[in-house]
Amino acid sequence: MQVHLTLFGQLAEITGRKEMILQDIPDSETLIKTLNDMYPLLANTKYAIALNKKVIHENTILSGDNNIALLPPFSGG
Amino acid sequence: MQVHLTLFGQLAEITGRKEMILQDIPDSETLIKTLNDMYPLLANTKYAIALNKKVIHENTILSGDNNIALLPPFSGG
Amino acid sequence: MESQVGRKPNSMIMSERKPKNIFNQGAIPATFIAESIQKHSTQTAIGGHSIFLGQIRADETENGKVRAIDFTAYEDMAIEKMHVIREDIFAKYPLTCMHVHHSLGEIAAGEICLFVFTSSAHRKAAIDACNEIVERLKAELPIWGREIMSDDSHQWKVNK
Amino acid sequence: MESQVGRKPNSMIMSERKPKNIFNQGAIPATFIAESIQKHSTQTAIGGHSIFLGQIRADETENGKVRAIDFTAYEDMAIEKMHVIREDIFAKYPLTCMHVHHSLGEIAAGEICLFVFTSSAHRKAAIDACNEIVERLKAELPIWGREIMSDDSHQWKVNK
Repeated sequence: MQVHLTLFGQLAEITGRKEMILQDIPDSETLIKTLNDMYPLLANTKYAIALNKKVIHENTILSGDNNIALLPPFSGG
Repeated sequence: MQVHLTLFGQLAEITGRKEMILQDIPDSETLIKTLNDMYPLLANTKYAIALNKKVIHENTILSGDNNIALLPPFSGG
Repeated sequence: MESQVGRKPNSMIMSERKPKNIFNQGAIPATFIAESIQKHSTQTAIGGHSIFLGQIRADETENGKVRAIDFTAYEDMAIEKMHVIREDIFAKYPLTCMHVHHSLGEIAAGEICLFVFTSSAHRKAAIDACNEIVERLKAELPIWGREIMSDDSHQWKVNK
Repeated sequence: MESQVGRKPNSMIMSERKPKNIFNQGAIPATFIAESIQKHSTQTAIGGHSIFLGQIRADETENGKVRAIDFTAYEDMAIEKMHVIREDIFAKYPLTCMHVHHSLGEIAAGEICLFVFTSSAHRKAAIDACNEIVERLKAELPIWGREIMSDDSHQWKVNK
Protein backbone atom coordinates (compact mmCIF):
# COMPACT_ATOMS: atom_id res chain seq x y z
CA MET A 1 0.00 0.00 0.00
CA GLN A 2 1.38 3.40 -1.03
CA VAL A 3 0.61 6.29 1.32
CA HIS A 4 1.07 10.02 1.01
CA LEU A 5 2.23 11.90 4.11
CA THR A 6 2.34 15.55 5.04
CA LEU A 7 4.74 16.58 7.82
CA PHE A 8 4.44 19.73 9.93
CA GLY A 9 6.58 21.80 12.27
CA GLN A 10 9.68 20.16 13.73
CA LEU A 11 8.81 16.87 11.96
CA ALA A 12 9.42 18.53 8.61
CA GLU A 13 12.63 19.95 10.05
CA ILE A 14 13.89 16.58 11.38
CA THR A 15 13.17 14.74 8.15
CA GLY A 16 13.99 17.63 5.85
CA ARG A 17 10.74 16.93 4.00
CA LYS A 18 7.23 18.42 4.08
CA GLU A 19 5.74 15.61 2.02
CA MET A 20 6.62 11.97 1.54
CA ILE A 21 5.31 8.94 -0.35
CA LEU A 22 5.95 5.55 1.28
CA GLN A 23 5.32 2.05 -0.14
CA ASP A 24 4.00 -1.06 1.64
CA ILE A 25 2.32 0.68 4.57
CA PRO A 26 -0.80 -1.31 5.41
CA ASP A 27 -1.55 0.40 8.73
CA SER A 28 -0.49 3.20 11.07
CA GLU A 29 1.74 1.00 13.26
CA THR A 30 3.74 -0.02 10.21
CA LEU A 31 3.96 3.65 9.26
CA ILE A 32 5.48 4.58 12.63
CA LYS A 33 8.00 1.70 12.48
CA THR A 34 9.02 2.57 8.95
CA LEU A 35 9.50 6.24 9.84
CA ASN A 36 11.55 5.36 12.93
CA ASP A 37 13.85 3.19 10.80
CA MET A 38 14.28 5.97 8.23
CA TYR A 39 14.64 8.84 10.74
CA PRO A 40 15.83 7.61 14.15
CA LEU A 41 15.32 11.09 15.65
CA LEU A 42 11.56 10.69 15.09
CA ALA A 43 11.47 7.83 17.60
CA ASN A 44 12.15 10.36 20.35
CA THR A 45 9.73 12.97 19.02
CA LYS A 46 6.13 13.24 20.14
CA TYR A 47 3.59 13.48 17.36
CA ALA A 48 0.04 12.55 16.44
CA ILE A 49 -1.17 11.02 13.19
CA ALA A 50 -4.17 12.60 11.48
CA LEU A 51 -6.12 10.53 8.98
CA ASN A 52 -8.34 12.69 6.77
CA LYS A 53 -7.95 15.55 9.27
CA LYS A 54 -8.94 13.47 12.34
CA VAL A 55 -6.35 12.37 14.88
CA ILE A 56 -6.26 8.56 15.22
CA HIS A 57 -5.54 6.96 18.59
CA GLU A 58 -5.27 3.26 17.65
CA ASN A 59 -3.68 1.23 14.94
CA THR A 60 -5.67 1.99 11.79
CA ILE A 61 -5.74 0.40 8.32
CA LEU A 62 -4.49 2.90 5.72
CA SER A 63 -5.43 3.24 2.06
CA GLY A 64 -3.90 5.11 -0.85
CA ASP A 65 -6.77 7.58 -0.76
CA ASN A 66 -5.99 8.62 2.80
CA ASN A 67 -4.81 12.04 3.66
CA ILE A 68 -2.19 11.34 6.31
CA ALA A 69 -0.50 14.05 8.33
CA LEU A 70 2.09 13.94 11.10
CA LEU A 71 1.41 16.58 13.74
CA PRO A 72 3.88 17.65 16.44
CA PRO A 73 2.40 19.07 19.69
CA PHE A 74 0.28 22.15 18.89
CA SER A 75 1.58 25.56 19.85
CA GLY A 76 -0.84 28.08 18.35
CA GLY A 77 -2.28 31.12 20.09
CA MET B 1 -25.95 70.47 63.33
CA GLN B 2 -26.12 71.72 59.75
CA VAL B 3 -25.30 69.14 57.07
CA HIS B 4 -24.68 69.43 53.38
CA LEU B 5 -26.10 66.67 51.17
CA THR B 6 -25.50 65.65 47.57
CA LEU B 7 -28.20 63.56 45.88
CA PHE B 8 -27.65 61.34 42.85
CA GLY B 9 -29.71 59.55 40.21
CA GLN B 10 -33.39 58.99 40.95
CA LEU B 11 -32.97 60.60 44.41
CA ALA B 12 -32.25 63.94 42.75
CA GLU B 13 -35.24 63.29 40.50
CA ILE B 14 -37.61 62.45 43.39
CA THR B 15 -36.58 65.47 45.46
CA GLY B 16 -36.03 67.80 42.52
CA ARG B 17 -32.69 68.78 44.08
CA LYS B 18 -29.08 67.73 43.56
CA GLU B 19 -27.86 69.46 46.74
CA MET B 20 -29.49 70.27 50.03
CA ILE B 21 -28.55 71.87 53.36
CA LEU B 22 -30.43 70.58 56.42
CA GLN B 23 -30.39 71.92 60.01
CA ASP B 24 -30.42 69.97 63.28
CA ILE B 25 -29.17 66.66 61.94
CA PRO B 26 -26.97 65.11 64.65
CA ASP B 27 -26.72 61.64 63.08
CA SER B 28 -27.58 59.55 60.03
CA GLU B 29 -30.79 58.09 61.51
CA THR B 30 -32.13 61.58 62.08
CA LEU B 31 -31.15 62.44 58.52
CA ILE B 32 -33.20 59.52 57.13
CA LYS B 33 -36.24 60.41 59.27
CA THR B 34 -36.05 64.08 58.29
CA LEU B 35 -35.79 63.21 54.58
CA ASN B 36 -38.71 60.78 54.80
CA ASP B 37 -40.86 63.50 56.37
CA MET B 38 -39.90 65.99 53.66
CA TYR B 39 -40.12 63.57 50.71
CA PRO B 40 -42.43 60.64 51.49
CA LEU B 41 -41.46 58.92 48.19
CA LEU B 42 -37.92 58.53 49.57
CA ALA B 43 -39.21 56.18 52.26
CA ASN B 44 -39.92 53.60 49.55
CA THR B 45 -36.66 54.17 47.71
CA LYS B 46 -33.54 52.14 48.33
CA TYR B 47 -30.39 54.16 48.86
CA ALA B 48 -27.08 54.14 50.70
CA ILE B 49 -25.49 57.03 52.59
CA ALA B 50 -21.85 57.86 51.90
CA LEU B 51 -19.92 59.86 54.47
CA ASN B 52 -16.73 61.34 53.03
CA LYS B 53 -17.00 58.93 50.09
CA LYS B 54 -17.41 55.78 52.26
CA VAL B 55 -20.76 54.03 52.58
CA ILE B 56 -21.92 53.85 56.22
CA HIS B 57 -23.86 50.84 57.47
CA GLU B 58 -24.80 51.95 60.99
CA ASN B 59 -26.13 55.07 62.64
CA THR B 60 -23.26 57.58 62.52
CA ILE B 61 -22.69 60.96 64.15
CA LEU B 62 -22.55 63.70 61.52
CA SER B 63 -20.65 66.97 61.56
CA GLY B 64 -20.83 70.12 59.45
CA ASP B 65 -17.54 69.21 57.78
CA ASN B 66 -18.93 65.94 56.48
CA ASN B 67 -19.37 65.27 52.84
CA ILE B 68 -22.70 63.40 52.78
CA ALA B 69 -24.10 61.79 49.63
CA LEU B 70 -27.25 59.78 49.00
CA LEU B 71 -26.62 56.97 46.55
CA PRO B 72 -29.33 54.96 44.79
CA PRO B 73 -28.42 51.40 43.69
CA PHE B 74 -25.48 51.52 41.30
CA SER B 75 -26.05 50.80 37.63
CA GLY B 76 -22.76 51.54 35.88
CA GLY B 77 -21.07 49.39 33.28
CA MET C 1 13.71 45.82 28.95
CA GLU C 2 14.62 47.76 32.08
CA SER C 3 11.56 49.95 31.89
CA GLN C 4 9.36 46.86 31.76
CA VAL C 5 11.03 45.28 34.75
CA GLY C 6 10.54 48.59 36.51
CA ARG C 7 6.82 48.46 35.77
CA LYS C 8 6.25 45.10 37.42
CA PRO C 9 3.92 45.39 40.38
CA ASN C 10 5.50 45.36 43.78
CA SER C 11 4.42 46.89 47.02
CA MET C 12 6.71 49.91 46.76
CA ILE C 13 5.54 50.88 43.31
CA MET C 14 1.91 50.14 44.18
CA SER C 15 1.88 52.54 47.06
CA GLU C 16 3.02 55.26 44.66
CA ARG C 17 0.22 54.74 42.15
CA LYS C 18 -2.16 57.69 42.06
CA PRO C 19 -5.94 57.53 41.45
CA LYS C 20 -6.65 57.84 37.73
CA ASN C 21 -9.70 59.44 36.20
CA ILE C 22 -11.73 56.67 34.58
CA PHE C 23 -14.46 58.91 33.15
CA ASN C 24 -14.87 59.85 29.55
CA GLN C 25 -17.51 62.32 28.35
CA GLY C 26 -19.49 60.54 25.64
CA ALA C 27 -19.12 57.10 24.04
CA ILE C 28 -15.77 55.30 23.80
CA PRO C 29 -14.72 55.24 20.12
CA ALA C 30 -13.33 52.04 18.56
CA THR C 31 -10.33 54.10 17.43
CA PHE C 32 -9.52 54.91 21.07
CA ILE C 33 -9.53 51.17 21.84
CA ALA C 34 -7.22 50.54 18.87
CA GLU C 35 -4.79 53.24 20.04
CA SER C 36 -4.79 51.76 23.52
CA ILE C 37 -3.96 48.29 22.11
CA GLN C 38 -1.30 49.73 19.80
CA LYS C 39 0.49 51.47 22.68
CA HIS C 40 1.20 48.07 24.25
CA SER C 41 3.27 46.81 21.31
CA THR C 42 6.43 48.17 22.94
CA GLN C 43 5.74 46.11 26.07
CA THR C 44 7.21 42.84 24.92
CA ALA C 45 6.79 41.10 28.28
CA ILE C 46 3.04 40.94 27.54
CA GLY C 47 1.69 37.67 26.15
CA GLY C 48 -2.06 38.23 26.49
CA HIS C 49 -4.59 41.05 26.62
CA SER C 50 -8.13 40.67 27.90
CA ILE C 51 -10.72 43.30 26.98
CA PHE C 52 -14.29 43.75 28.09
CA LEU C 53 -16.53 46.26 26.32
CA GLY C 54 -19.98 47.27 27.53
CA GLN C 55 -22.31 48.27 24.71
CA ILE C 56 -25.71 49.99 25.09
CA ARG C 57 -28.55 47.57 24.29
CA ALA C 58 -31.76 48.77 22.63
CA ASP C 59 -33.81 46.77 25.15
CA GLU C 60 -37.55 46.46 24.66
CA THR C 61 -39.00 47.25 28.09
CA GLU C 62 -42.58 47.65 29.33
CA ASN C 63 -41.97 51.41 29.11
CA GLY C 64 -40.76 51.31 25.51
CA LYS C 65 -37.52 50.76 23.60
CA VAL C 66 -34.24 52.08 25.00
CA ARG C 67 -32.52 54.47 22.57
CA ALA C 68 -29.73 55.68 24.90
CA ILE C 69 -28.45 55.61 28.46
CA ASP C 70 -27.47 58.83 30.23
CA PHE C 71 -24.73 58.07 32.77
CA THR C 72 -23.94 60.17 35.82
CA ALA C 73 -21.58 59.38 38.66
CA TYR C 74 -20.36 60.52 42.03
CA GLU C 75 -17.04 61.00 40.28
CA ASP C 76 -14.74 61.64 43.25
CA MET C 77 -15.99 58.61 45.12
CA ALA C 78 -15.96 56.40 42.00
CA ILE C 79 -12.35 57.36 41.19
CA GLU C 80 -11.29 56.73 44.79
CA LYS C 81 -13.09 53.37 44.86
CA MET C 82 -11.64 52.38 41.50
CA HIS C 83 -8.21 53.11 42.90
CA VAL C 84 -8.85 50.63 45.73
CA ILE C 85 -10.02 48.03 43.20
CA ARG C 86 -6.91 48.70 41.07
CA GLU C 87 -4.59 48.18 44.05
CA ASP C 88 -6.43 44.98 45.04
CA ILE C 89 -6.23 43.62 41.49
CA PHE C 90 -2.50 44.40 41.10
CA ALA C 91 -1.85 42.73 44.46
CA LYS C 92 -3.82 39.63 43.44
CA TYR C 93 -2.76 39.12 39.80
CA PRO C 94 0.64 39.44 38.06
CA LEU C 95 -0.57 42.10 35.63
CA THR C 96 1.58 44.27 33.41
CA CYS C 97 -1.14 46.86 32.71
CA MET C 98 -4.71 47.71 33.60
CA HIS C 99 -6.92 50.40 32.04
CA VAL C 100 -10.55 51.27 32.81
CA HIS C 101 -12.73 53.82 31.00
CA HIS C 102 -16.40 54.53 31.67
CA SER C 103 -18.61 56.93 29.75
CA LEU C 104 -20.60 59.81 31.21
CA GLY C 105 -23.48 61.57 29.47
CA GLU C 106 -25.87 60.23 26.89
CA ILE C 107 -24.62 57.11 25.08
CA ALA C 108 -26.74 55.83 22.20
CA ALA C 109 -27.73 52.19 21.67
CA GLY C 110 -24.88 50.39 19.88
CA GLU C 111 -22.18 52.64 21.37
CA ILE C 112 -19.50 51.53 23.83
CA CYS C 113 -19.82 52.84 27.42
CA LEU C 114 -17.26 50.67 29.26
CA PHE C 115 -13.74 49.58 28.32
CA VAL C 116 -11.73 47.37 30.68
CA PHE C 117 -8.29 46.30 29.44
CA THR C 118 -5.79 44.07 31.27
CA SER C 119 -2.46 42.65 30.10
CA SER C 120 -0.12 40.01 31.51
CA ALA C 121 2.70 37.68 30.50
CA HIS C 122 0.41 34.63 30.56
CA ARG C 123 -3.25 34.77 29.66
CA LYS C 124 -4.88 33.55 32.86
CA ALA C 125 -3.99 36.60 34.97
CA ALA C 126 -5.27 39.07 32.36
CA ILE C 127 -8.52 37.14 31.83
CA ASP C 128 -9.31 36.60 35.52
CA ALA C 129 -8.39 40.17 36.45
CA CYS C 130 -10.54 41.62 33.65
CA ASN C 131 -13.58 39.64 34.80
CA GLU C 132 -13.08 40.60 38.42
CA ILE C 133 -12.71 44.30 37.56
CA VAL C 134 -15.97 44.27 35.58
CA GLU C 135 -17.86 42.56 38.42
CA ARG C 136 -16.47 44.86 41.09
CA LEU C 137 -16.95 48.00 38.99
CA LYS C 138 -20.63 47.20 38.45
CA ALA C 139 -21.19 46.40 42.14
CA GLU C 140 -19.05 49.05 43.81
CA LEU C 141 -18.77 52.20 41.70
CA PRO C 142 -21.35 54.96 42.28
CA ILE C 143 -22.48 55.31 38.66
CA TRP C 144 -26.08 55.54 37.49
CA GLY C 145 -27.67 54.93 34.11
CA ARG C 146 -30.90 56.63 33.09
CA GLU C 147 -32.44 54.72 30.20
CA ILE C 148 -33.93 57.06 27.63
CA MET C 149 -36.75 55.59 25.59
CA SER C 150 -37.54 56.24 21.94
CA ASP C 151 -40.43 58.49 23.09
CA ASP C 152 -37.96 60.41 25.35
CA SER C 153 -39.53 59.09 28.55
CA HIS C 154 -37.00 57.51 30.87
CA GLN C 155 -36.44 54.91 33.60
CA TRP C 156 -33.50 54.12 35.84
CA LYS C 157 -31.32 51.21 34.84
CA VAL C 158 -30.97 48.37 37.35
CA ASN C 159 -27.85 46.18 37.36
CA LYS C 160 -28.54 42.47 37.79
CA MET D 1 -34.22 44.49 14.27
CA GLU D 2 -35.31 41.67 11.97
CA SER D 3 -31.82 40.99 10.73
CA GLN D 4 -30.65 40.60 14.32
CA VAL D 5 -33.44 38.20 15.18
CA GLY D 6 -32.46 36.27 12.08
CA ARG D 7 -28.89 36.03 13.34
CA LYS D 8 -29.79 34.46 16.69
CA PRO D 9 -28.35 30.98 17.06
CA ASN D 10 -30.74 28.10 16.62
CA SER D 11 -30.21 24.60 15.38
CA MET D 12 -31.49 25.32 11.88
CA ILE D 13 -29.21 28.25 11.32
CA MET D 14 -26.28 26.49 12.98
CA SER D 15 -26.39 23.58 10.59
CA GLU D 16 -26.10 26.08 7.73
CA ARG D 17 -22.99 27.79 9.07
CA LYS D 18 -19.98 27.17 6.85
CA PRO D 19 -16.38 26.79 8.03
CA LYS D 20 -14.68 30.20 8.03
CA ASN D 21 -11.04 30.85 7.32
CA ILE D 22 -9.44 31.99 10.58
CA PHE D 23 -5.96 32.58 9.17
CA ASN D 24 -4.40 35.91 8.47
CA GLN D 25 -1.02 36.30 6.81
CA GLY D 26 1.07 38.47 9.14
CA ALA D 27 0.26 40.24 12.40
CA ILE D 28 -3.26 41.40 13.31
CA PRO D 29 -3.30 45.23 13.20
CA ALA D 30 -5.02 47.21 15.98
CA THR D 31 -6.98 49.00 13.26
CA PHE D 32 -8.47 45.67 12.15
CA ILE D 33 -9.63 45.07 15.73
CA ALA D 34 -11.17 48.56 15.84
CA GLU D 35 -13.04 47.95 12.57
CA SER D 36 -14.32 44.65 13.88
CA ILE D 37 -15.62 46.35 17.06
CA GLN D 38 -17.13 49.22 15.06
CA LYS D 39 -19.09 46.83 12.82
CA HIS D 40 -21.05 45.63 15.86
CA SER D 41 -22.53 49.05 16.64
CA THR D 42 -25.55 48.24 14.46
CA GLN D 43 -26.23 45.10 16.53
CA THR D 44 -28.15 46.72 19.35
CA ALA D 45 -29.08 43.41 21.01
CA ILE D 46 -25.45 43.18 22.16
CA GLY D 47 -24.66 44.29 25.73
CA GLY D 48 -21.11 42.97 26.13
CA HIS D 49 -18.07 42.10 24.07
CA SER D 50 -15.20 39.97 25.30
CA ILE D 51 -11.89 40.09 23.46
CA PHE D 52 -8.72 38.08 23.91
CA LEU D 53 -5.53 39.12 22.14
CA GLY D 54 -2.39 37.03 22.01
CA GLN D 55 0.79 39.11 21.74
CA ILE D 56 4.30 37.80 20.95
CA ARG D 57 6.53 37.93 24.04
CA ALA D 58 10.26 38.66 23.77
CA ASP D 59 11.00 35.77 26.14
CA GLU D 60 14.53 35.30 27.40
CA THR D 61 15.20 31.58 26.92
CA GLU D 62 18.33 29.44 27.41
CA ASN D 63 18.77 29.68 23.65
CA GLY D 64 18.52 33.46 23.52
CA LYS D 65 15.88 36.15 23.30
CA VAL D 66 12.80 35.61 21.13
CA ARG D 67 12.44 38.31 18.46
CA ALA D 68 9.55 36.74 16.49
CA ILE D 69 7.42 33.63 16.11
CA ASP D 70 6.89 32.06 12.71
CA PHE D 71 3.47 30.35 12.64
CA THR D 72 2.51 27.51 10.32
CA ALA D 73 -0.63 25.41 10.38
CA TYR D 74 -2.35 22.44 8.85
CA GLU D 75 -4.86 24.94 7.58
CA ASP D 76 -7.61 22.65 6.28
CA MET D 77 -7.70 20.63 9.48
CA ALA D 78 -7.52 23.74 11.69
CA ILE D 79 -10.41 25.41 9.87
CA GLU D 80 -12.48 22.24 10.09
CA LYS D 81 -11.69 21.82 13.79
CA MET D 82 -12.42 25.49 14.48
CA HIS D 83 -15.80 24.98 12.85
CA VAL D 84 -16.57 22.18 15.32
CA ILE D 85 -15.50 24.43 18.21
CA ARG D 86 -17.67 27.25 16.84
CA GLU D 87 -20.73 24.99 16.64
CA ASP D 88 -20.10 23.69 20.17
CA ILE D 89 -19.73 27.23 21.54
CA PHE D 90 -22.88 28.53 19.83
CA ALA D 91 -24.80 25.51 21.16
CA LYS D 92 -23.50 26.11 24.69
CA TYR D 93 -23.67 29.91 25.03
CA PRO D 94 -26.30 32.46 23.91
CA LEU D 95 -23.86 34.40 21.72
CA THR D 96 -24.74 37.02 19.14
CA CYS D 97 -21.36 36.89 17.37
CA MET D 98 -18.05 35.09 17.44
CA HIS D 99 -14.89 35.91 15.48
CA VAL D 100 -11.48 34.21 15.55
CA HIS D 101 -8.33 35.30 13.71
CA HIS D 102 -4.89 33.67 13.94
CA SER D 103 -1.74 34.87 12.26
CA LEU D 104 0.48 32.84 9.95
CA GLY D 105 4.06 33.72 9.04
CA GLU D 106 6.61 35.64 11.03
CA ILE D 107 5.13 37.82 13.78
CA ALA D 108 7.51 40.10 15.67
CA ALA D 109 7.63 40.49 19.46
CA GLY D 110 4.98 43.02 20.51
CA GLU D 111 2.66 42.21 17.60
CA ILE D 112 -0.77 40.55 17.89
CA CYS D 113 -1.06 36.96 16.61
CA LEU D 114 -4.48 35.94 17.97
CA PHE D 115 -7.80 37.79 18.15
CA VAL D 116 -10.84 36.10 19.68
CA PHE D 117 -14.00 38.23 19.87
CA THR D 118 -17.37 37.20 21.31
CA SER D 119 -20.54 39.23 21.86
CA SER D 120 -23.76 38.56 23.75
CA ALA D 121 -26.73 40.35 25.31
CA HIS D 122 -25.39 39.81 28.84
CA ARG D 123 -21.71 39.74 29.68
CA LYS D 124 -21.33 36.25 31.18
CA ALA D 125 -21.94 34.36 27.93
CA ALA D 126 -19.43 36.45 25.96
CA ILE D 127 -16.76 36.20 28.69
CA ASP D 128 -17.12 32.45 29.30
CA ALA D 129 -17.30 31.66 25.58
CA CYS D 130 -14.21 33.75 24.82
CA ASN D 131 -12.18 31.93 27.48
CA GLU D 132 -13.33 28.52 26.31
CA ILE D 133 -12.50 29.31 22.68
CA VAL D 134 -8.96 30.39 23.62
CA GLU D 135 -8.37 27.23 25.66
CA ARG D 136 -9.76 24.90 22.98
CA LEU D 137 -7.98 26.71 20.15
CA LYS D 138 -4.60 26.31 21.89
CA ALA D 139 -5.23 22.64 22.69
CA GLU D 140 -6.98 21.47 19.53
CA LEU D 141 -5.88 23.46 16.47
CA PRO D 142 -2.91 22.14 14.48
CA ILE D 143 -0.84 25.32 14.55
CA TRP D 144 2.87 25.52 15.29
CA GLY D 145 5.06 28.38 16.38
CA ARG D 146 8.76 28.47 15.62
CA GLU D 147 10.46 30.95 17.96
CA ILE D 148 13.11 32.95 16.16
CA MET D 149 15.89 34.25 18.37
CA SER D 150 17.73 37.54 18.06
CA ASP D 151 20.71 35.60 16.58
CA ASP D 152 18.32 34.00 14.03
CA SER D 153 18.61 30.54 15.61
CA HIS D 154 15.25 29.00 16.41
CA GLN D 155 13.36 26.63 18.68
CA TRP D 156 9.83 25.23 18.63
CA LYS D 157 7.32 26.88 20.90
CA VAL D 158 5.62 24.66 23.47
CA ASN D 159 2.14 25.54 24.78
CA LYS D 160 1.76 25.08 28.53
